[in-house]
Amino acid sequence: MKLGVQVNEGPYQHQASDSAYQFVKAAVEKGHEIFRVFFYHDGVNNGTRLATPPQDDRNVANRWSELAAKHDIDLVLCVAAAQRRGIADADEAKRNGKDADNIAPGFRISGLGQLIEAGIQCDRLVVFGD
Amino acid sequence: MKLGVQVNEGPYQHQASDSAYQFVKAAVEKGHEIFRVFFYHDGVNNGTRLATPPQDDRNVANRWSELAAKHDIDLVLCVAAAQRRGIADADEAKRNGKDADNIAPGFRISGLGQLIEAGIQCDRLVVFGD
Amino acid sequence: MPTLHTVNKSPFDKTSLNSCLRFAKDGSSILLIEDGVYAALNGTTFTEAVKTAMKNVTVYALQPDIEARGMANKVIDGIKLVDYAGFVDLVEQNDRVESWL
Amino acid sequence: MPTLHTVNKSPFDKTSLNSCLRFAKDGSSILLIEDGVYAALNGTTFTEAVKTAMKNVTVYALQPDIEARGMANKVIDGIKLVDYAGFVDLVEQNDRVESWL
Amino acid sequence: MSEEEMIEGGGEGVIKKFLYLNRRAPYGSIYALESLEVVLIGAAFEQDVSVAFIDDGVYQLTKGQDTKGVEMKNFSPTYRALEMYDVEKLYVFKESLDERGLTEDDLIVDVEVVDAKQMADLMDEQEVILSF
Amino acid sequence: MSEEEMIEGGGEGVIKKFLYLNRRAPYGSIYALESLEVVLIGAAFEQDVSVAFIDDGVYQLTKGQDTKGVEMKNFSPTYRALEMYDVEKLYVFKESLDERGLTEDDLIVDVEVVDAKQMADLMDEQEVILSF
Repeated sequence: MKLGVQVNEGPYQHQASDSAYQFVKAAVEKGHEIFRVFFYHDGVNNGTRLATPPQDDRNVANRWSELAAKHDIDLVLCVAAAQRRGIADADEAKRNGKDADNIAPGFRISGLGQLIEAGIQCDRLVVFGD
Repeated sequence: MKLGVQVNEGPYQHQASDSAYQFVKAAVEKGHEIFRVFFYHDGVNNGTRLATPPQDDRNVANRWSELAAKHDIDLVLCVAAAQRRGIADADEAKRNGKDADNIAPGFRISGLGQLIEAGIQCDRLVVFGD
Repeated sequence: MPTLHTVNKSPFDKTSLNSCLRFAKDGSSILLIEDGVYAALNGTTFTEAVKTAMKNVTVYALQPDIEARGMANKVIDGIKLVDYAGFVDLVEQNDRVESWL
Repeated sequence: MPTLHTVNKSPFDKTSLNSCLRFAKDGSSILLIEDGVYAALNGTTFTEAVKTAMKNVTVYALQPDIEARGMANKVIDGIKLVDYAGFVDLVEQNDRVESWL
Repeated sequence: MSEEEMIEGGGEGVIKKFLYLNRRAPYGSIYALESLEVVLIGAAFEQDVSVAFIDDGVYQLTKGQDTKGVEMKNFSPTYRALEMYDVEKLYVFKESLDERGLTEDDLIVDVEVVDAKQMADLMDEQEVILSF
Repeated sequence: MSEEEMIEGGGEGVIKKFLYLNRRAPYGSIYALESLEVVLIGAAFEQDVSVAFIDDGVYQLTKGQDTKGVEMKNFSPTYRALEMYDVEKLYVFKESLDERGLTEDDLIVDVEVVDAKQMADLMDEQEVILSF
């Protein structure tokens, strides 16, 4: 089964990103294909490399990056949502005249069309949010 | 009247930060003293300088920075919440081995004690959140 | 020792208005803000509960939030509209603020 | 054409479970996750509504979320517990997923 | 980089039934606005799109919204533009209107008002449901 | 920089009545955990602290929480440590327990179970109310 996942909330504040991560991990372990994880709304806040959570807690952003690296999963941050909330890659930072970027490894920034495409291409789309 | 304000949510996703800003602005215009605005939970996401919201929308982070500059308001991001969510100043970035920081002008990072202190020092503490 | 209670969620979506009404003492004030202003309207399934509460507490609604949502002509008679400056005044006039988030 | 509905909010806090129950067709499945699992418990003011719904729909609850909240011994008889792998299976077995956020 | 520059064809020829499910009021949170942004971008993909408004989602469509006081963008006129994007199937749940003391006359666009069974049928016809 | 390093005296001698108002379930959102963190830090300021649990907040105190499956930190044992920080006034709203089919025996710490009038009185005595 080819799966698309949408994540509407950032790390920690709500469980949505945790649930989505556990779902994606379980799906991969069962041999399903994760076509794309699309981060929308505050979900884009999952894609920062500047977080330093307490040692005794999970590292939500790192965990996504590691899962993506291990299983070649496409993690996409919505460009419009990311611009509103201050998540930028090097290109976006340059384009918008910012002196720094903060995107985490394994994430890329792209348009909402990538969400629609996931809906078209996937057998199922599952939405996680608040 | 000496006022403290707590903001529990980030920009855009919820109206909490907008409401808090309008409240603080109105209080200043009426001649009250804003002792401190304390950003907790996702509220720390108000303190990024990397946001580029659409031209036809308000710029929530900039607006806070400008208000702070104009009226010398103390904007404090909770250090623990900021570490979890990836908001860092130069010191925090260095301490945590990060290659960039993203804090906006006029904000500073400090401990939860600053919230308690606001409760002690202020005539009223008003909480905005989801 | 009056309290200012704020409610910022639609009563159709969350139960925070109900909780606030459970604990708001006679003589206290409730300020409806953000999506909480939907509780201030005529003709809804919450209108009666709010009118009943108004016998014991004073209910205010934030006018900018009412206007943003296009509800200016639907507000229950007796609910007082305030702007952000009026919000600040209410905070000053009461001894504490309790936010029902 | 069965649908898998997911509900992730406590019925005490938000009204999304009610909305889900309004539209879930006979033969569809509801998976309670996150704080939604509080709807899966015995002895609450929502127990009867959930039991009634179970006559027409199959109700599942996510075991890791039940355990996190210390509710393993309170689950209503007939509610099926699944882990994340079971969640994936439910997504596969149904034709679409409708998230009641 | 803007949304428009980023649209790429992703599955030419495939037409799926998409439902956008709106259950939140505008302004108190951004879900309504960002849902509308998906609908507009999604229109370029020429799918079979329906947009449903239930619960507080019906408040998104009310007339007379004036956001000057809250200094936010009033996006309600954009619902009127949906037709130009060939997004024409807007469904509103009657009970949600009734509970809120609203009627079709309070809404800024023409919609189809449906009952619970019709709405449940609509949901059950979909291949993709995006919830906001 | 950690929380502990950042505590400074801020108003020596002043003792105010602080109420921490907990109305949310644990794990579904972070409010419960971050509320507890404030209570612990706040204890160093030696104020007159009360902690109230109403609505879904009562779920924070339930026994038997096991977060291995969700891979989150189980912070419920920390409520037991509050006493060591001289945070001893924990109030639970009886109706909130009743509605959820819970009793005091389900809770991980000793609390005072109060009715609506007692809880309303408690709220009305406070000088600062922090809502989570």
